[in-house]
Amino acid sequence: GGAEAGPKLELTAALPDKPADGTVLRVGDPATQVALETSGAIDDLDVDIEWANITGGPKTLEAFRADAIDIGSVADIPPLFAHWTGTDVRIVAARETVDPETHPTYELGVAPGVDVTSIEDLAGKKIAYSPGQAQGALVLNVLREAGLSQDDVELVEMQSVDDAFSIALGSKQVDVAPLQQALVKTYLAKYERDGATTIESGVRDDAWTLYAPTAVLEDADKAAAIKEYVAAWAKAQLWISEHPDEFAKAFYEDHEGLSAEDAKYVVDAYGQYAVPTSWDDFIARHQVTVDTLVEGQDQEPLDVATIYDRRFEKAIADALEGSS
Amino acid sequence: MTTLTAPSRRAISSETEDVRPSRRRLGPGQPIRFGGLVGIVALLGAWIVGSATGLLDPRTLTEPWTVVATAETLIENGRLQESLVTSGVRAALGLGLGVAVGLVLALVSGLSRVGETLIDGPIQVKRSIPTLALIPLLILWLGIGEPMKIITIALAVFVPIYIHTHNGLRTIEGRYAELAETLGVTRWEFIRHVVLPGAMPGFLLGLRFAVTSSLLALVVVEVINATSGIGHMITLASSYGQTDIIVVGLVVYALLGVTADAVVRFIERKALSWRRTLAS
Amino acid sequence: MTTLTAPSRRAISSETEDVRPSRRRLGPGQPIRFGGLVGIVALLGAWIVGSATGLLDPRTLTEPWTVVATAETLIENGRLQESLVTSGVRAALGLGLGVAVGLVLALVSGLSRVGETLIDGPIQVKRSIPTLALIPLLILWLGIGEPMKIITIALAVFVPIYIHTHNGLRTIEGRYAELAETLGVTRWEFIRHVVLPGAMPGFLLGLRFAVTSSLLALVVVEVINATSGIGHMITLASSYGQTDIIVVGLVVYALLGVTADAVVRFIERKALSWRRTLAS
Amino acid sequence: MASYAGELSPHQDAAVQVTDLHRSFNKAGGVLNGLDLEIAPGEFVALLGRSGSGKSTLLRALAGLDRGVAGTGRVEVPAKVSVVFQDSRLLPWKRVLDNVVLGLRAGDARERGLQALAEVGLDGRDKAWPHELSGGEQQRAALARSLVRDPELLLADEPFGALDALTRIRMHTLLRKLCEVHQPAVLLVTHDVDEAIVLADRVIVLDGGVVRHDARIELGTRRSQADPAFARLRAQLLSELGVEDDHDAPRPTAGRLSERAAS
Amino acid sequence: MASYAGELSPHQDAAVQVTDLHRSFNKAGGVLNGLDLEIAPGEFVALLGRSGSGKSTLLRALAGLDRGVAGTGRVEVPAKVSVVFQDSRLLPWKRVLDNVVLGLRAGDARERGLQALAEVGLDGRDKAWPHELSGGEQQRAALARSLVRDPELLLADEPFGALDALTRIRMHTLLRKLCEVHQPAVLLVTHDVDEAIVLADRVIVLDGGVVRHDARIELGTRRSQADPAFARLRAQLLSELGVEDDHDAPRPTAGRLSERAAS
Ligand SMILES: Nc1ncnc2c1ncn2[C@@H]1O[C@H](COP(=O)(O)OP(=O)(O)OP(=O)(O)O)[C@@H](O)[C@H]1O
Ligand SMILES: Nc1ncnc2c1ncn2[C@@H]1O[C@H](COP(=O)(O)OP(=O)(O)OP(=O)(O)O)[C@@H](O)[C@H]1O
Ligand SMILES: [Mg+2]
Ligand SMILES: [Mg+2]
Repeated sequence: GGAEAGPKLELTAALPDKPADGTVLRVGDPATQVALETSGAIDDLDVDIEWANITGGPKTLEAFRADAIDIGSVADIPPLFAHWTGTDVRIVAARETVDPETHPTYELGVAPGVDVTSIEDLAGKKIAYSPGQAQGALVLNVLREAGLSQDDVELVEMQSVDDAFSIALGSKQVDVAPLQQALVKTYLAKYERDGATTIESGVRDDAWTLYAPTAVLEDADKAAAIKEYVAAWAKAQLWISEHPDEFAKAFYEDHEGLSAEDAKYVVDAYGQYAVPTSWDDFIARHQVTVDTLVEGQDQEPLDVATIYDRRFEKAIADALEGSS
Repeated sequence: MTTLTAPSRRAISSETEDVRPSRRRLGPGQPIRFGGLVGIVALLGAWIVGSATGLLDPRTLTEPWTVVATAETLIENGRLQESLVTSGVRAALGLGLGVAVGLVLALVSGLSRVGETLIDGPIQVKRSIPTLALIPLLILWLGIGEPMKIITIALAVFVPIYIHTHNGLRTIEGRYAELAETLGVTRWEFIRHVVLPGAMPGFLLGLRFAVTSSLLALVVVEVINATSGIGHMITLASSYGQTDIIVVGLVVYALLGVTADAVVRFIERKALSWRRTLAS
Repeated sequence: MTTLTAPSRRAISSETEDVRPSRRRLGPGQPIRFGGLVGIVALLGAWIVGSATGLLDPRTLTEPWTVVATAETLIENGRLQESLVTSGVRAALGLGLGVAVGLVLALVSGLSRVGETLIDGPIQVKRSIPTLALIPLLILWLGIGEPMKIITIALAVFVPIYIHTHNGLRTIEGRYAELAETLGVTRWEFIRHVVLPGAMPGFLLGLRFAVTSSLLALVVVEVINATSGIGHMITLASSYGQTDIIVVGLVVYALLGVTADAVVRFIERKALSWRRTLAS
Repeated sequence: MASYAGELSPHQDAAVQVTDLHRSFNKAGGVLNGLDLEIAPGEFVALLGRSGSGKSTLLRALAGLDRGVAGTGRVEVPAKVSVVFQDSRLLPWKRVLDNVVLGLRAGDARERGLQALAEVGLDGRDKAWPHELSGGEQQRAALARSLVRDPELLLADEPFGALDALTRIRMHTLLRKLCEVHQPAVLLVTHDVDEAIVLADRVIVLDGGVVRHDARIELGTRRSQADPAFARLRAQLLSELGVEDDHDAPRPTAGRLSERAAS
Repeated sequence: MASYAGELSPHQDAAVQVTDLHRSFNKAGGVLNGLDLEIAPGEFVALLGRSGSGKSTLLRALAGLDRGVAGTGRVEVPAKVSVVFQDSRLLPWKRVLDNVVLGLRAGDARERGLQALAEVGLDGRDKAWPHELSGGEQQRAALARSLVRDPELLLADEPFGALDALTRIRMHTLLRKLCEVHQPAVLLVTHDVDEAIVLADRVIVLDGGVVRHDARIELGTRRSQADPAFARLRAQLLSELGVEDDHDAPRPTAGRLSERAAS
């Protein structure tokens, strides 16, 4: 658990300006941590932060439930599953890619010797499908875009643990599987000469969020601290976009252990980030994904706007406008 | 010179008097009937009480009644039975294969130093490496179908069988080998009558680990291209964060594990009834 | 009536003649010096040859020379050493804690039936449940810092120590307990002079498994809030598909595992030199 | 012997008091069937009996080591009982001296242990492992272990079975010396009738699960086989054991076997 | 015995031929120091010697069971050797009959095993576990196991040590009968000088690692202790073993111990 709780705050009440002294915010967001440290912006931060090297849906959710962190950094799918499985969370920050068509987070890997050049060719193919993961949602989104139903393809259920999809493609166990940019390069490096390719998925997959348990947001001090943090976070995302080489070195090379070349590749592939000051479009796109999941996975219908805490939308907008 | 005393004196004692010198008992004494269940019932009690009093957060560890309800749902829609059957078949096949391979390797390596030099090192290497890390290789060589799953389970199973049988065999008292040599038995008779029974305690201990390993390996293999199975059920539920289903899976694991262990220990008691140990 | 034959006859034989009845050897015979390395060297050789001839696709299993080069890079930038130290400390602390707890529980449960009824069941439950599935609970109770990691390792370690020591203890020959009872030793003397040495073979076998378990558990615990460590290095590398780093990690695992195993077996040979077994 | 408390002594004085002892290992039949036995403090009793007649079973009952065995009866023994088992039962993981002094809580335990080893002819072997001893040496080490602890009751199950004649005589002398000094009650199982007569105050024969024969020996302190009384007693005991004329069996030639001895 | 091939027979005929045998367990000193021994086919040799004199070591050398022991020398034995170990060494996980017939490849193995068990007085115990047998019963089971396999050389290490007088006589008779029929060479370790004289064609005494004494026994087939020649031989062997006047040690009274016997 964290330090003793601050005063209770209604979710509708205005965010307090300053957290009480001694408030510690526990953050699972290593990339932002590195960006803040490298840019030096961390010195301007007024709140005490305890960093945890935790990312990804399942791990942050686990940590929320164990009250080990206050805020996590994930794509747009984990908050949905957190909600559907009974952990009350709110999205407190949103990020997208400036040029999502040319800088997708995922591409569809195509196994050597399989003839798929566009998503329409997916009909009848074996597709790796990991329900519950962002990759799984992506597959459903792609099928929707391609006008195919789940019955038109063969979904092979397997979890995308580490490079499992890349291996499954390389050994031709599946025809198509979504691959994160970080894996696209190694996949092609290994199997391109056998005829492996990747195609663009044609759907947007660039949504990125910060989310926090509602209980944390109901703590006035923590809420104030998060308000500070999302502001710094927003600036850090922009700093990343503006300093790709420094970020590549500091994060992907030093922190994640990639080679300089791979680090640069990954940063380039993800492109520049934008932090929207209005979330309307972001939420609308998110709702489409939700509806796809509701239909494709029998989830309970959800008005996704209800899990956004839009008080932070304003806080971010204020911070970005104030600085620019 | 010699006085004979007739052995006639007979004490006035009730028919069933049974007075024995009271000597401090150092061994554990007689087994308590169904004693093994006490601890498990206590554990269950703690869970129920913890959940009822709110000491255990239901988001972390689902309450027992929710687990029962979830289990009922899973049984109604047939998922649990289906998973059990699928996983059961996989685990059994993997176990059978692993036990057979482990046993043969242990015999070869245990009875010949040449066999040992070749076999033992690679097995130590194998067991130092996380099974998870072997999966990519296994997928490449065996695909993502059932054979890969069964062989992966077998790979997890054969290690404890090998190590325990090898160790059990090597620690058979040397005097029994001497005896066998003077009786002029053939190598096969030696294996059958001396080595196998002598290594049996070790083998059975290994089997206790092997059975659990076969179940645990399900979690690893059923991540890949599985549509049912206990491991698949748990993995899927954990990626959705469905704690209640996970806990149902774990309860099933606990039941299977404890039952299998009890079965092996029962076999142990029967097969090793010739032993006179602290336990008997 | 009686003929005495002086024991005088002395055959004309060279000083060092040593003719013994040739009897088929049924045991494994003398250990081969450094024999344990042969299999490992063979494995290494197969890897080198396989890679050189292209039989092993480098995309599946990185070539040895690439692994060496990658290892050199990792050593140059200090990541490997740092990981080794971090993981080494974690594994050692977890191992120490787990061994101590396992030993105490095994003694309590092995020497008293009441202790057994309470302890044995829950431990069987624990070992039927995948460690991965316990992590959420452990995070809840212990947070995501070092204590959680060390205790998780200890939890993986204490099971084989407990089971093997308990089993070793229970299979001490009953006649030695009888002897101790007639010698009027105290309970503590009984534990020290009979139980511990008698259960030592079992304990040491358990230790062989415990050491490997402590290393394997690193992969599981170093997924959570770790910034260095061998397990962390492997997990991170696999999320980016860096096969060469993974293989470096696995080679380190193999080295650590085989070395630790050899150390325990060396201790075994020394500590159990009183045994006369098939192996000696 | 001076310490013998008189015949048919009241139970209160007895070191060992066994009443109506039954023991059986299976339903087929009992091994001990209502055995009564009384041993006075300081009395040396030799126990004879056929192989399988229940001698070890009786000793284990006296030592309180037969918890699992079905049976009834009353067994009363002193607190300090020392047992020499039929197998010498040295802990294989302890060196000889450590075996001898195991559980001995005297300050000079090791010295006493070394002295006991010297007395049984094992000086210099204190650091040997049990498996490095010959059969007879193991038996003597077990004897030393029993003797260092001054028991009130010594139960010895064929302690001299694996010893040659000379060593055996030495052990007899040692045992008698120690008995003289510490006055324990002794129940000694032996197959050697001569040994029984030489050592004991009383010889009992176990047969059919009861004490079939109970003979006080009154030959004085110097007992010689040459003494005709010795020979008579010997013949009597042997006949109790079923041997009419020992060491006189004819050497059979093929086809003509001694019917009597083989029966 | 008729089959004895004559004294100082050429080596070629010998069943056992041991030349200049050395064995030592540590640098301190050898257990066997240049021992020579020859046993003719069908000859029955009894081996006497002090406890720890190397009797079992010699037997193990003859049985080829001392691979790890340092030493030199030449040992020649027949192919079919049967050993009765000093411990009875029954496999604890096999019932008695299975122990007896282990490795026996005759078609009627089990019948022969049952018969052998009956002969050693263990009828009906064929399904017992070894730990359910008394010490003497275990020894007899081990004897039965050796006897069912008609060896050319029988090496027996105190096979009758735990037997009472009557059972012992029965086993003597049985052993002699079987020797008469199958004519194996026998080397029997015993501590009982009488037993040696009654059973053997030749008695040897092991001392200082060599055969110190080698006595052919020519008392005919009927050997009685009453025979003065028997008594002479007995006294002679006992004196070889260091016993001047057996079973005549004085019973010590406290403080006055027999110096001679205790030395
Ligand atoms: N644990 C047991 N289970 C079954 N039967 C047993 C057991 N222990 C002993 N017996 C039987 O009980 C009888 C008496 O055994 P005990 O060991 O007392 O004989 P003993 O007089 O000591 O014989 P010996 O002189 O051969 O040692 C024997 O027939 C033996 O087979
Ligand atoms: N494995 C061993 N290591 C060291 N010393 C040994 C070993 N085996 C025997 N000895 C020693 O060698 C000597 C001869 O032993 P052996 O067993 O041959 O005696 P033995 O004549 O059979 O005696 P016993 O009549 O007591 O059985 C003894 O002093 C014994 O302690
Ligand atoms: Mg007995
Ligand atoms: Mg011997």
